Amino acid sequence: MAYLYNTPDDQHAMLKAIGVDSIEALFSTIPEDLRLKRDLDLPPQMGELELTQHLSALAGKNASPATHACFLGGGSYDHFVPAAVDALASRGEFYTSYTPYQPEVSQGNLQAMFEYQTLICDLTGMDLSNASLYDGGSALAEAVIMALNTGKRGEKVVVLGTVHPEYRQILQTYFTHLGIEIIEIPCVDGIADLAKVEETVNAETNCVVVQSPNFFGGIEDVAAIAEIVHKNDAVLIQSFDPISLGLLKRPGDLGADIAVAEGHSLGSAMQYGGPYLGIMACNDKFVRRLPGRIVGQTEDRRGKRCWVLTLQTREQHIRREKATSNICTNQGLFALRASIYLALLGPGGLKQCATLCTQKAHYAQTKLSEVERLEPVFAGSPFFKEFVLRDTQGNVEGLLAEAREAGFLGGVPLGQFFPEMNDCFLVCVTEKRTKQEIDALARTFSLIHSGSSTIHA
Amino acid sequence: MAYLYNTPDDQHAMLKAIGVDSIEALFSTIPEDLRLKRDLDLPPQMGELELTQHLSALAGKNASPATHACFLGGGSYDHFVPAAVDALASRGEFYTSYTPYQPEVSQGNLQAMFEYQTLICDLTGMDLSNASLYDGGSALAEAVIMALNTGKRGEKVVVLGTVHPEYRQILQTYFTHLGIEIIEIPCVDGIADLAKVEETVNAETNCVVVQSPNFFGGIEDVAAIAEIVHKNDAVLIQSFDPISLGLLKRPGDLGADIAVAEGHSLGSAMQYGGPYLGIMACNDKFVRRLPGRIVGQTEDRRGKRCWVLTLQTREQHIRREKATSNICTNQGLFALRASIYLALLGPGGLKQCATLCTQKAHYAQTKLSEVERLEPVFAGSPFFKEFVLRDTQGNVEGLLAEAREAGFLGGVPLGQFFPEMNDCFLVCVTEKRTKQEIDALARTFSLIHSGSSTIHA
Amino acid sequence: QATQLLSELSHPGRTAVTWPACDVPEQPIEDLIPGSYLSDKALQLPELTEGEVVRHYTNLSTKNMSVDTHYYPLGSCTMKYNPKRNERLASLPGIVDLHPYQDEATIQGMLQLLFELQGIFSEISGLPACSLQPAAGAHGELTALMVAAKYFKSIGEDRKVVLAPDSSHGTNPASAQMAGFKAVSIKSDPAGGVDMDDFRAKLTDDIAVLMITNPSTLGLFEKNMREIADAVHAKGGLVYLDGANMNAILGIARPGDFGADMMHYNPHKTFSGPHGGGGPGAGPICVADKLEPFLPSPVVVKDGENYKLNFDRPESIGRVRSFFGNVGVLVRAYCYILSHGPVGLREISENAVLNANYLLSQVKHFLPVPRGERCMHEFVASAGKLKQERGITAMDIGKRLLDYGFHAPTVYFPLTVPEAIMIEPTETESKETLDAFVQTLFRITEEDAELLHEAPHSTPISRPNEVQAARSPCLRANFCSS
Amino acid sequence: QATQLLSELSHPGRTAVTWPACDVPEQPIEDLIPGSYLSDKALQLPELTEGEVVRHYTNLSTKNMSVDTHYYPLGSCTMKYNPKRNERLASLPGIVDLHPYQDEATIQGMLQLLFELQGIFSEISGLPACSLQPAAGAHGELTALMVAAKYFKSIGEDRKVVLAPDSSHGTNPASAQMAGFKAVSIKSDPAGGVDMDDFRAKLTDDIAVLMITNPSTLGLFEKNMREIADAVHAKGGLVYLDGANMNAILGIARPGDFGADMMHYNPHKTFSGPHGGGGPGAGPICVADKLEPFLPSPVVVKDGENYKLNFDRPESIGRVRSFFGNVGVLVRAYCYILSHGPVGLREISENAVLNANYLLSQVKHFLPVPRGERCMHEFVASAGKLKQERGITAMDIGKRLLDYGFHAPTVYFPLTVPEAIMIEPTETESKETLDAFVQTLFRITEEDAELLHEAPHSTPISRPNEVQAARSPCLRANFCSS
Repeated sequence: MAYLYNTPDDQHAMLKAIGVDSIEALFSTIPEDLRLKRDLDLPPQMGELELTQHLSALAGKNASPATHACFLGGGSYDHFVPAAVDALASRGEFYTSYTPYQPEVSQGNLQAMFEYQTLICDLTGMDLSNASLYDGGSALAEAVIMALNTGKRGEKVVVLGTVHPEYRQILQTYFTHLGIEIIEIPCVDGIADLAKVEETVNAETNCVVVQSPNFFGGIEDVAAIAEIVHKNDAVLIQSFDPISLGLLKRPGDLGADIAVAEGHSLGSAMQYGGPYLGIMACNDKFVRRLPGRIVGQTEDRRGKRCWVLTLQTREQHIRREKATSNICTNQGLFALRASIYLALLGPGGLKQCATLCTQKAHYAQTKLSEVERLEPVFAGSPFFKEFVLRDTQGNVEGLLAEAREAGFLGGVPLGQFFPEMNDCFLVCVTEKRTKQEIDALARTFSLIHSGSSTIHA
Repeated sequence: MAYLYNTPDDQHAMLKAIGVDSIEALFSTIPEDLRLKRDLDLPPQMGELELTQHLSALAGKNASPATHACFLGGGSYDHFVPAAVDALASRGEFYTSYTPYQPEVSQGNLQAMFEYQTLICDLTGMDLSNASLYDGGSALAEAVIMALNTGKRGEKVVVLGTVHPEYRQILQTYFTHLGIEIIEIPCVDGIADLAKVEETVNAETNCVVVQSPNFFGGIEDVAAIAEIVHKNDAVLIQSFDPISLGLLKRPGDLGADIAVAEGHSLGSAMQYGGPYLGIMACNDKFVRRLPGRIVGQTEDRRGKRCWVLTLQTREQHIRREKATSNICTNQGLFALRASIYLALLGPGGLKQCATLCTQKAHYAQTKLSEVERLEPVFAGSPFFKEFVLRDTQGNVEGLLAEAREAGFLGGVPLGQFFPEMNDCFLVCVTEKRTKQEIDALARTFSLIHSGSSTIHA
Repeated sequence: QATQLLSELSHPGRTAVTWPACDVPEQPIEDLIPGSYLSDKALQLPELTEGEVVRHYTNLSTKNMSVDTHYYPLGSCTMKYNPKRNERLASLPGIVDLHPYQDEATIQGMLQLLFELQGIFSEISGLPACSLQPAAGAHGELTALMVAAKYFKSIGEDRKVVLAPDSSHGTNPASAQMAGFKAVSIKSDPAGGVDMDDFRAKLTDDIAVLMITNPSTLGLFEKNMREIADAVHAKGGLVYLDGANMNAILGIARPGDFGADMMHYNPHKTFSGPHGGGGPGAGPICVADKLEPFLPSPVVVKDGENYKLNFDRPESIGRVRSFFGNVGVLVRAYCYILSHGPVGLREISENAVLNANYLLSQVKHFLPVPRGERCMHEFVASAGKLKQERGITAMDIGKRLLDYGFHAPTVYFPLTVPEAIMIEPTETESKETLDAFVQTLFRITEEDAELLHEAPHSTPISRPNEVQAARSPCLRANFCSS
Repeated sequence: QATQLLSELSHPGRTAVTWPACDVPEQPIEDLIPGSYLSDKALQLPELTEGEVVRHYTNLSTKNMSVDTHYYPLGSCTMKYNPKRNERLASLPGIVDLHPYQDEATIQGMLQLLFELQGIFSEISGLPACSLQPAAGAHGELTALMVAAKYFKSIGEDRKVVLAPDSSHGTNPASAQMAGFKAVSIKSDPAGGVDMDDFRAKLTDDIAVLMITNPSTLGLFEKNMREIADAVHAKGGLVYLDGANMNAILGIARPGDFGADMMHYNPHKTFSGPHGGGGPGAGPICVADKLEPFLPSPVVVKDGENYKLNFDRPESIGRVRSFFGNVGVLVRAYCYILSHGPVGLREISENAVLNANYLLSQVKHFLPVPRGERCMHEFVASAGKLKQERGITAMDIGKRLLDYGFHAPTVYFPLTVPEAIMIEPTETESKETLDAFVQTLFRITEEDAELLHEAPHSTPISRPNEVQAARSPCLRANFCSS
């Protein structure tokens, strides 16, 4: 009953117009033996007040960055989201409309998507952007598909070991059962070994996947990798952190052919991992192989500039099994959020944000490395906003659990991804973390080490 | 800098167009000796992130109904606000527009206000409503002004002692220094003494102010009072609780000439007391004496139905000192919220809400009265959602402080308003309170009484 | 879509709300409340689904011009940008959901905010005492006049006259009247300032308060401010500053320094409180030390590390509003002020004045600005000549602007300028927008008079018949003669 | 106002964001990151104030039709009302702000919700195992097909063919292709169902999966469903249900009961997830027990009183997405389902089907509905006759509806109906709205053909030149040939 319109009187009138006696009769085309003969076994209906109490109770069972200083990263980041993003993206006209099949009454969404494509191109230094994909991980898989589909002979996919382990898992899932060989270059020092890249990439290589800043926060020498890749006529795919581009060279400047990213940091909350925003930008040559929606500019019959979905012959609803991808929905609302975020920050704001992350992360690395029990790992590599620490006592779990009691989400244990690193954890510092919080975390780790009772941040 | 548009280049271009050298020069009309020669002594600028952290820290120092089960009432109530109210009222077109001086581009606000007036008339059973006043207390003062201005000879204002003590204070502030006599009929039993009313109201009485449900939650015999008032040719002003009208007879049905209310319960949060919504409705005869904005229906030049601000000759911007009131702003946004709330609930929803309040409040009265230390006060009078308890140990402060530690905002101490009632407190039970919470409060009071350590709700 | 009224959309049996089942043992309602008190009629409220309510109000909203959608140079109303962060922060749990009767121990964060805000308002005004209670600017005027009355009573004086310039807001004389004073109007001089002769003539011994809007509604700083204030004080009177135009002088001049003894702020103007289609505002007042004892109760005080509400104020006028005040609006003002800091506040005024002077410099060439070459945060142009020559009125121009996507300026106020067009750009508009506005305004003054009389042409409705509305008032649905 | 692009509105030196000063000791950035890695070009992002951004996007939004503003009977997309409570609840602190790598101890509330939702989806589908990971319906298809591939591999079978009716969503064959299968199309019979002869002909021994949309995109329940499923199973194949049309059969028939081994949900259709101008959706899948080991990792399990993420799934296909999934969408689905309960869910479908049949009964008189007198939650009318007789196309009708304030139905899908007009009213529209829609539709079919070819006439733009857009793609600002 929650949102229904038909009252019993309405139903009666409508049934009469249809010429049947009952709603039941409308389902007569479903064979009797295929029907459910009982009520679903589900919790009973809740009105809004009850539901609110229920969800509030569930939320109350979670700790969150609202209650704990969050030093977690690894692909999902506690960046600040300006209020204007929420205010604008929550307008009903944006979030209760759908794919702009009728451009005449969808110019709001279409223009916003065209602006998104423009912003992503400007941000990445690439020629083209689509109107978004699901998330950073599946966007990377789509990039590989696109590279494989360009017709270059090689079918081997080379992936650096510093790429997000979950992204690498996704590539395995997508491609190994198709018989496509994925060659992972193991990472020893938290950064790509150029000699190994040189050694691995060859004429059979279709594409090379690099992430920079990489999973450990390290900044890869993408330009050098690009040289190796292009020498072998392969495609360079770079997964990047959009916030880092406030400081770092852009994928397009470094020689990437396809650039993909997890874009939720641009104005969307962490939401326990999704929905997020898959960014994909590329060189012009991929224009008719791009997956997902693309918006183009054109004119209406009166010569007025306007925007439409375009190049739809790439897409599944036209081409079916010959489409470049099976993608149908995009992440329009989160592309919108990213656009609003970038429009609010502008070049200066993004640079400052990236700078704050870098400064604070480096301060934190120094500070936390001073804790007796901890030592920095991969200390020689340049990094952006994340770095790895080793618990010399080998009890990452215990250390982080105690820190949690003191009010910190202190880091991501790395043993879950790299068994050999189960004494390590990844620390992330965004612009939201204060010196006070960093100092308090260092103090807390020290206190835990010395066995003193901890104090809450 | 936070929201400014002019860059130094803009400023330069503009100054040049104006023909002055500096912004400083634009202020030359302010005599030098009247200018401030230093910076204001204020906290330094905060960006959005810092400000968010600061406000979150301030909010974190407050307990609230989100963390404590709230049994506080006394004119401000923890009623449920459906999400749709927030979603709609937070649309920029509603909250960043102003008084609809240009009806052609304000039909949204004007129609919404006209609908508000309609809803209030239907709710109260009165002929007319204005488009809102500040709050319940000042609305009551405006009602008295309106009564005094109708030209009836009497100048005495009779106020029942069961009217909200703050509202009575406001009447004192507004009127005593003008030499208008305010006669308060003391309240002994938590309900009006009809004999005393009969005794007090006479030919010199201009108006009588009654509140029902009254400050103690009791339901007054308004119809009987109306008879006395009208027999003396005086005006009956009733202050009411809009939620109660889901069950109780309407002011218009009871004989009120003017009905006023605190309307925040209709879809607005408690906000530590404001902004709230002053509801005022009245009989037709007051039509040209009503304070505040009024919207009327008319037609445009093409014969289309539309709405405008009307009867403006009552108002200060036209009539200056001869206006019916000095009011300029109203509470448009909160009138809008009230309309949305009433439209969502409809007659059935409001009735159910009122019924839940009544059932739960009566259950709570019984349950809490069973606590050894507590006893009901004014137990004989019918009540709506509030009732008074006496702490037989005379330590209301201590009792409530301990309950607070256990997670309850347990009641409003009455000693602050009635020195003779400093062993009493007012308990309010809205539809949001659950049996579990009521039982837990009773258990907590019992535990406090027995000196056991309390448990958190 | 949305021109149907709720009552017309209503359909019996629909509702948007499902309440929980009653979880306490239910009793027949008549056992709880005597039947004679219970309503015997069904309420006539509309019956709608949630989706219908949402669609109705969403569509209604789009029939408004607003700051979020359009340039809105409505003079005297300071239609500046309303920051989204303020809305978010004022809605935080622990802020938006506090009950006004919570124990002080549970609201230290809120009291700290309000205490700091009292101090901030005092610092900006140069007047050391503050009450946050009044619910709106006009309410602040009334409150301050009551304070003045009580003050005079306390020193045994019986003063009855409140002076205010004829260009003042109507609220000034109306508040004076409500507070029991006699409102007397002072003429303006040709330059738009107080006519000093008329002022002196009316400055009698029983002057209680001079109410002055400075900068004035003409957008001018009163050049004789000091002399006027001194004269009032010399007679034993008080000076009240209508703070409607504080947006022009933040950090530049303080009312307390230029002679005011009392003032109110309009946080929805100066400090970006959203205008809400008419409100809510708030009307905090600041006063000189000698008036402090008379301010409404309570005020927030700091006692060691704790913040408290002080009710122990025996000379206070009492209360003018229930509970503490329009806290939600005050929280937004606090956020706005902290978003700027001392330098930023001054920059607000500098840019408000710069924008206004820039507009003035562009507009005066085709729409005379009778009072002065220079202005503060707003100015008043006149269509008097256009009316005389071509029959085009200020109203025509305002209506025609709507067609071009600009909200109209305030027209016909102040009353002292014929065919007044009062333009306040605010600091939160760009030079590009101002230029586009000026071009449009110019274009309109060149347009055909008939076209203008019939304007607007592209709005949801054309000009409404306001005379009919007032003559046969239809003030609720289904109750109109027509 | 809002047709200018951000890049055109940009003005050097403006910004909307002020970050805090760096509170840690600052070092030259080159000391932290080698200069060769640092960008040497200024970013070309637009420079705007907050107010400009707000005005731009607010005005942009009003150029969309949406469920909140208009009736939106877009077939196959289930444009039902998106409850406001879901938005509020999914944004609660403790829900919206959780980091995906928080320790399980800190997210017991979230895991409980997700665990319960897995069970709810299984109960509604009649398929006992659930993965919440896929990010969209098409992603769910792909995931399930990978699960199927791994399943066949585990039993040592090499199957290559995926069958799908020609009326299916394009995602079906595209997903099959991506998962490494060969997509083969089955014809429809004249009544819109699966052509059984063609089906039998194509049901070879190497059938891996039959993908079927039931109710179909024609809005019909496949009358041979049981027979089809049995035949596929007899060949050792699996049946996949495209759950796009689950809105028709909630609590009425369960895919697991009528032969499906796997299915996905579209929560943005069936369970009121907002469509967001194109997304996000989510694509949770449910599968039969034997397929459970192959589902993506992790899944949520309950261990005593605690909820955990189970990664220890050696036969799993692995991951198809980073982190847990589109949790924000799933939370909304959970809220929606709890808002209804078992009876309410069935009522959704009953009313969706009632509304569709009512519309069908009214529309068929002037727009033929080739496939059947009765439908489920949507139906497909045809303008084929109108086109033949008067040259009026489905597109013309759709465009003209925009003029009357209705979003167009889906046109030209499914491909099996000429000049298809696919109408899905959803359950959250009133009879009044349906009646108004029918009247308008009828009126349009009587209108002048020229008028329709030129429609829409009252929208922000007229029909765009889509050919030009595709021929000379201009896909970003300042980079267009034209």
